[in-house]
Amino acid sequence: MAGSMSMGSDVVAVLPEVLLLVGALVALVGGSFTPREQQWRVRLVTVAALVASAVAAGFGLASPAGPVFSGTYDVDTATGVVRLVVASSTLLVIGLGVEEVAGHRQESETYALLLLSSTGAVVLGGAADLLVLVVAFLLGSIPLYALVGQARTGAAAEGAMKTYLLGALLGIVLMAGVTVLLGVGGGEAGYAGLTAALAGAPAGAVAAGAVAVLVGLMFKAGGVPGHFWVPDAAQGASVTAAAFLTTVPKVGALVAVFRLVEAMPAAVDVQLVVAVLAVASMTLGNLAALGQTAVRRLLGWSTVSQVGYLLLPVAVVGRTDLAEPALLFYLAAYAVTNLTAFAVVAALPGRESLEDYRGLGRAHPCLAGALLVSLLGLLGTPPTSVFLGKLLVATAAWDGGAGWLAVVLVVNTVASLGYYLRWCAPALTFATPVDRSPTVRRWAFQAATLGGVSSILILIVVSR
Amino acid sequence: MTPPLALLLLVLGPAVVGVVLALAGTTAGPRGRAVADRAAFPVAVATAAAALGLAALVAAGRPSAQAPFLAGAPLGLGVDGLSAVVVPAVAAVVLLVLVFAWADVREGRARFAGLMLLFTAAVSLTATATTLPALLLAWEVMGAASYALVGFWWREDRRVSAGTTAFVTTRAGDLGLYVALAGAVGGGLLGGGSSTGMGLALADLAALPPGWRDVVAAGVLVAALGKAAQLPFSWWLSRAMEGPSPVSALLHSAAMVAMGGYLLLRVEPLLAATGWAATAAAWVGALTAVALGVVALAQRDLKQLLAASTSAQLGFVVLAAGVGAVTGGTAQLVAHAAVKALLFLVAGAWLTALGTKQLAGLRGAAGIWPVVGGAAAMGALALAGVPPFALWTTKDAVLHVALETSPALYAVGLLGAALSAAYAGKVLVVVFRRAKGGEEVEDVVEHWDGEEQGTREVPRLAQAPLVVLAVAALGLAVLGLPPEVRLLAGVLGQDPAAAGAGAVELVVSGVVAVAALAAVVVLVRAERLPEPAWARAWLGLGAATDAVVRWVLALAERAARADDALGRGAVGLARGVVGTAGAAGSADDRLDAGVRGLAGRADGLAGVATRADDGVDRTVHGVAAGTKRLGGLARRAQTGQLHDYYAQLVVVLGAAAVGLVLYVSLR
Amino acid sequence: MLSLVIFLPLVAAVVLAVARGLPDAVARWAWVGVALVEVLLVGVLWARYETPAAGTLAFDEQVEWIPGLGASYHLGLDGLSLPLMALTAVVFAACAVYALRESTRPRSQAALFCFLQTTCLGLFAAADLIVFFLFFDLSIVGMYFAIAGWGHGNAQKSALQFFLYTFLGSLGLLLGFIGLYVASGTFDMVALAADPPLVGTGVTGGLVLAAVLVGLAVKTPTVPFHTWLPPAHTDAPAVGSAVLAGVLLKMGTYGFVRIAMPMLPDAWRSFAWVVIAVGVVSVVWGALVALAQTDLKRMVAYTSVNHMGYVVVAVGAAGVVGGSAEEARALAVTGAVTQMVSHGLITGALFLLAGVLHRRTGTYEMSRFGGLAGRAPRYAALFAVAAFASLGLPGFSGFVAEVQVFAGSIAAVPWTAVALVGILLTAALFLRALQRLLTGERGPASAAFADVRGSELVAVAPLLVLATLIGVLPRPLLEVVEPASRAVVALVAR
Amino acid sequence: MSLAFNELSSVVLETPLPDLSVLRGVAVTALGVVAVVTGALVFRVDSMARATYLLAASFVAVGAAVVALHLDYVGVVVVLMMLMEMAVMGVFMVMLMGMNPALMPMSMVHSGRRALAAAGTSFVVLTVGILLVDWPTRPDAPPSDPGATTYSLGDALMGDHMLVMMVVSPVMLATIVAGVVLAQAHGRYERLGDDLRGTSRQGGRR
Amino acid sequence: MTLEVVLVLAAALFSVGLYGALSQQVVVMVMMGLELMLNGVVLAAAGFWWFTAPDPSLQVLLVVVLAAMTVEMAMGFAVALLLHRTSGADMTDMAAELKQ
Repeated sequence: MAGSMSMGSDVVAVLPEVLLLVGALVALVGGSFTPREQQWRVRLVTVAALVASAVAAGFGLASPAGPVFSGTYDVDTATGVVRLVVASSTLLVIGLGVEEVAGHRQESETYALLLLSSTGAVVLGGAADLLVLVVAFLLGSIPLYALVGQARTGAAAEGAMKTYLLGALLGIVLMAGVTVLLGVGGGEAGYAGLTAALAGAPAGAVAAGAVAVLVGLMFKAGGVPGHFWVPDAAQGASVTAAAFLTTVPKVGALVAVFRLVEAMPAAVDVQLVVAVLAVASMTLGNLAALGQTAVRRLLGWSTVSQVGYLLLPVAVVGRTDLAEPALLFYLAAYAVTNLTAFAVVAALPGRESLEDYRGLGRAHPCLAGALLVSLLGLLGTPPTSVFLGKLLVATAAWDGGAGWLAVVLVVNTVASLGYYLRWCAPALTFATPVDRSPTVRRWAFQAATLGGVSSILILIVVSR
Repeated sequence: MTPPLALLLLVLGPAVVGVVLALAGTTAGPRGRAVADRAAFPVAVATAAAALGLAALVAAGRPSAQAPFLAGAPLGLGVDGLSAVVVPAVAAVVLLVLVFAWADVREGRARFAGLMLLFTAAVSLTATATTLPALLLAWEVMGAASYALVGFWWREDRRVSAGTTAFVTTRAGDLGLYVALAGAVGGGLLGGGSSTGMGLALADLAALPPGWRDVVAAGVLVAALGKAAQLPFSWWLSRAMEGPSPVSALLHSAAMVAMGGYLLLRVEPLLAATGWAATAAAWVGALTAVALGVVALAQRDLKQLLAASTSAQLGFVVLAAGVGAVTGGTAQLVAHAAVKALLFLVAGAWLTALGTKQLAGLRGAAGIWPVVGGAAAMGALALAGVPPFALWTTKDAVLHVALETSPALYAVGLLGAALSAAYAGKVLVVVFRRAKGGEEVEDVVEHWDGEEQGTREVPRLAQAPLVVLAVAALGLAVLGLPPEVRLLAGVLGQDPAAAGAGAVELVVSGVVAVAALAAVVVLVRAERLPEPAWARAWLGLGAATDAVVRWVLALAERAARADDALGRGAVGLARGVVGTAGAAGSADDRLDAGVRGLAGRADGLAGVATRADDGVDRTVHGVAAGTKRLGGLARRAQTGQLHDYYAQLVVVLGAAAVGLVLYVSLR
Repeated sequence: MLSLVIFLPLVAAVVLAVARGLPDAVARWAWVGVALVEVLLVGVLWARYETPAAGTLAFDEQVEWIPGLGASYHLGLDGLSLPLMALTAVVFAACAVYALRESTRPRSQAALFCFLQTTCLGLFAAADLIVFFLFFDLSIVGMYFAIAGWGHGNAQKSALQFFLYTFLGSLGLLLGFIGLYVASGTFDMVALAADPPLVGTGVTGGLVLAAVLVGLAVKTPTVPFHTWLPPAHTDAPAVGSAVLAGVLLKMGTYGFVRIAMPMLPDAWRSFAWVVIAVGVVSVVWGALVALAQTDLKRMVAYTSVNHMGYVVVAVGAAGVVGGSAEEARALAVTGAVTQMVSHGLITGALFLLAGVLHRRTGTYEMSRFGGLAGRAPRYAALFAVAAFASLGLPGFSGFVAEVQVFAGSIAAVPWTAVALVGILLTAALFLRALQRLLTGERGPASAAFADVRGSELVAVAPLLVLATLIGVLPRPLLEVVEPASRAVVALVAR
Repeated sequence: MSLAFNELSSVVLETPLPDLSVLRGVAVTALGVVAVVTGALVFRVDSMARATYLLAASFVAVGAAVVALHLDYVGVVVVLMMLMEMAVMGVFMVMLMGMNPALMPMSMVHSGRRALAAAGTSFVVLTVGILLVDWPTRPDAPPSDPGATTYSLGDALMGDHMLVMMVVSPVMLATIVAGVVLAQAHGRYERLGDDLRGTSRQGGRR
Repeated sequence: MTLEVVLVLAAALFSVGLYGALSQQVVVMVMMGLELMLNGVVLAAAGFWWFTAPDPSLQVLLVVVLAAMTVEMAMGFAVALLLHRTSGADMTDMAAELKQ
């Protein structure tokens, strides 16, 4: 039992994950004894868990522990960033969802589910072992189905159904892939030994297995071909859930894809498949978003395209040193920016179509500013951090010998201009505002402001 | 006052005073404008007088000065023999014309005086420029000032158009100077040539290496021919007659047009060095002298006649530059300036008084104001080249050298001289032939006030310059007479022995002039002087210019339409990207309309552009529609049906797996 | 110091944007104040400026930023950028004064233009490609709102078109920057110019240059990427047009001399003929199309295509190294930079004057005017001066620029003389415009036309005075530019 | 349930299998075929109840095959869990969705041909792949002691693969929470009131 | 018996399950298809364990797969119930409002 010797230190190394889990348990148990009007306490617990997790992650990031749990889990910079981004994103999600969730009959369950899914996303990002990958996939996905369906409307149920069925199928594909990889690799599951174990294995089988695992992970990443649920769920679910599911799972999944591709032997050119899926995602997402009029559906498609951009550095894994920093930075920037957009949506309940945002600049200049920052950010314009992310990603692609991917990214960015501006332009004209809901949700409003500001600040501070 | 300072003042003084007056005359309030108008002419005349004094000073002192301008190419000014003669002459004419204008111009006096002074400054700079940048600068300002002066009466569209024609035509020639400047740069004159140490100096042009030298010579030649209204640029001078008469007297006799000839005289060594440029100049000059002589003879409008005659007379100057007769050319230039200024002022005086410049209306006009009539007679006789008046000797000083170069040139030149006598004779006969009987008088008077309301008086102030100029028209004949012409040659730094006309030529030309004059007198009295329409219409130059302008404007229209289509195409693309079906539909409609409209007009050069744009349109249209379709397709895949999602997913998964397996195995 | 100059307007913009209760008059005057302070500060910079040694910048400021990418917050000035900084300050000051009479949301407008000023100043001072790009894109965003928010006519559509085009261009630029980075490992402009990557790589260098050129060509704009310009100008507010034409267009041409030429000398030399051809076509096409316009603002917009074409011709000719003297090429580049400044001043003035027309009558249609010289002599005088300055009359800055451009270009590449047709066509079109607007019979829109008033005069006149000063005494400007253009020419010739 | 599990597994574990590889091969193959056939019949029968039984049969066959491959523990778990699951499914259909599984004939298939083609293609592709790949072979002899196998599983779960099990537990938790959240018709506030004292039923928000 | 035979049988199970997942309308029936696919995975994993991999990790995988089967099934019931409650639907194509 070599593992048990270091058990204590291992658990300390995964303190941020443990804190999330503990938070989930406390929220769940505590929530069932808390009167409806006192649920803010549960929220406080959740926030405390997230903040504690983020702080622990920060300390962990300062001195990464390396592989733990017999090498099945990696506590390195990437994991640290995933922990930080997931924790802060979930915080932002809770912030933007305060009004929507508060007083809901399952408020505490919502927080528990958010925390559980966050844990899943983090573990997915840190997994350095195919088996851990599988269970992390499950941990991340299952709460997601509940979050989507929780609104209990027809659309929410439909979204949950689609999410579930796609998640189940792709989970099976993932497990099939893992089975093949374990089978041909002599049962080696840890990434550290996988490269060597697979190097001598039949390349065809390895390729098939790797593609299956990759495609399975695409469910969580929301990229082609696992993207189908994203727009439907984003539209059908509550704003809080939509904001969460278009952001947090991706963070873990993309880092997981990164690690997986890194572990595959050089003879099996998985990068090529990643590149193809990246191009497919960004192109499909952008083209489909062009014609949307419902804001949340538009954002859903937009995230599909963003996953395409995020896959670019993965497509050049091992060919440039820039791939990892590019991916991590873009992830962080994307998470903040995307959540800002959702926060604006959350702050203005009842505005479903682009037309409803006409004249927003006049009625709520601050929100309009946040919307502008987030949409320009998703577009990739300075001074938002996604600009730098996009730059890094394109640079990494070019540097990794895939300059054509950078060109595809640029062409796609041009196409995306169409729908981002179609939202932005009427919102920021000085036309007479369409005042569908005179009330602005305060917490969501503040989340939007915070997101907008930090989306810019990340560029200046973090990139130092 | 040191000569260099005098030189600077000669240029800057009138410029500054001119700008101040012009601005005061336009932008000051009504009361300020009234004050400016009252003060304008005293100030202007004083400035002109001072300029004349300064001109004399610099002519004596021969200073030079330079101001840094471009890297290695300063603005150089300097007075040499040639400018020492021309600058005072121009200054004198300016002074006289301004005095006349004092009496003649009645509205916008400050603006007028200011622009005239500005123009004077430009001419002084042109005449004293020793580097190409200085020359080009002055040259173009001169053109702009002429635009403002020709279009002085801006309420009438045709006068402004005339100014536009003048400016654009002369600028077309000016492009030559730009080329010349570039050629000098290309030839390595930036930063200083061999002889002067000053960048892009005019004096160094002749020493350029052959290729660039030819470029420079061609450029200068075109620029000079344009300003001097030589063939084929002559038409603008006809249009310029829309300007006030004092303007014609200064710009279109002594100064601007003359500067074209002057420039050629100045760069004569360059022309000679290339060989071909000198020959070309000589022939263009000679042919202009003949062709525009015919045109002048056919005119029925006094100012038009004088304008054509100006071109013709400057033809002799250009001829002089071509054959190397710098002395004769200079003499011709100065003498013509005096004579033509006189004649234009006379025409202006009559125009102001009688309201007409039609010859039919000026019949017997010489008798009404004797001083004016006398001056007119002196001027016309001088223009005719009749002994002992000015142009007789100076023209022969040119022809004498031409004969040495080529008898054919001499013969053509002599024909030109005969024609000058003829049109001058026509003027003489008309203005001195009193109308007899009531019917004829009525015919004449009917023309009065045809162009403006006549004042029926010629003020004393307006008559004074005429007297001075008339004296000059006689006195300047000495410039071409053997002893004095040698003196002039000495001043100009030319070989005195080669200067001046031979006695034989003087006699021949005198006889020819008198004969032609006599013949015209007879013909006019018999009313059988031919006035062919083609000659009256300035050889069709006007029609040709109009055709060119129309063609350019049509081309511009086509280009604009093509450009709009290009823009629409781009908008279509943008809309396609945005992809909203409705918007894209309307963009399509507009695109279609654009394509149809363009296709309907595809002809000529613009047709080619149009067709190209048509292609661009189609492509853009295609891309836009394609993007739109793709957007629809992308969304169609999202059917909402789970089993479709599953099917697509399986296909993608299978394709990816099989693809990679094949790729990996077959590699 | 440099950062202060750049970010002072941004601070003002934030304050103006946040202070919702600020009275309009205070906002207007605050903008004027900031703009004048900027003029003063840039004046101080100019006074303290000394030509930096080769390969260095004056007022150099560098702070570490994204070290992993070899990018930093790096600013500095040289003879290419200082004049454009000064131009920016002056044009914005003129706009601020002009806008004193604007009534539509003056506070927001002041904030927006202060923001725009920061982007423009920052771009010209940027010594790092990322910083450059940052300001480049922000200027697009700012101008989009300037057109969409304060424009007239079909402002939304024109603004969108402007954004689409220039954003597309900026992405091309970004691709090019990435190419430069990948080849060199740094985004620092000084380092890239000192040791240009991609030398001798043929296709790659060409592709990177092509990407950069497309980006710059859209912004400049050259034919055939210019079609966004006329609608943008036609529908933009006067101050927006003045800034767009006066300053923003220079970003494209500045990029040529600052980025494309020194950093890709090899490719630039190989493809100089393309640049020249595009320039010549822009010159002739822009002038020709302008000649046919009946809308004054569209006409001026097309003359911008023409005028920027001269710059492109010049920088292209400077890349033809064989068989021409270095002095000639340096002259061309000096001319190009001078033309940028000159065009900024003159076209800024012309657009403000066009704005006066619109303010009074709501139209730019020249046929509706006529005989304005009688009703509004001051307006007529200003317009005439601006027109003559724009057509390149000596005594104005345009002449100084064009004569250098032509002398240098034709001496280096004789067939660029074709572009001379441009100055003839410009002369014709401006004289036609003068005739239609100012002279002849009084048109329907001229009837009750009030002459220019205090703030309008104060806004326009200094621009023209500066254009005249440069035209008469060009040395102070040229002495700053010449060392820099010689350096650029030397870098291209490597 | 745990009692039944223990008994059953001990029975299976104590029954020695004949160590004849041919027999094992035949058994595994036959069980596999049974699993495939019963699996295929799941979608051929016309009532959900039968489908459920057939699916259970398929699982049992596979479980048995797994046991035959000396993975006794896992195989037994497969059998037991799947039987339980099918029972739950039956209950679910009858109790919660109001379907009478025995009485409701059904044919609820769409685009069957497309599905058939996809499944057929996938089978062909997989088979071709399986046959073409040069599969590696284990270096040592196949395991002979099921007990050692089970021990090694336990060892792995408690050792190198501990994290897997550590994560599986929150997965279970999440499943419970998520399942309850989705399935619960009335929350605690509907049942017990907003203050959870079971006194005032305020109807609640949402 | 060889590994290929086991794998082919597993592939057959997988494909049959796939057919079910693709063709069935009722959510629960789709789930059955998915379970069958997993069934194939189980068989394949066992085969691999026997023929190629002495490592216990394949056993762990089997345990994980079983856990996944269970939890996915549980979630499937929950989702089906939710769908039934909110829209009275038990078929996937009755819930296809969200599209394009």
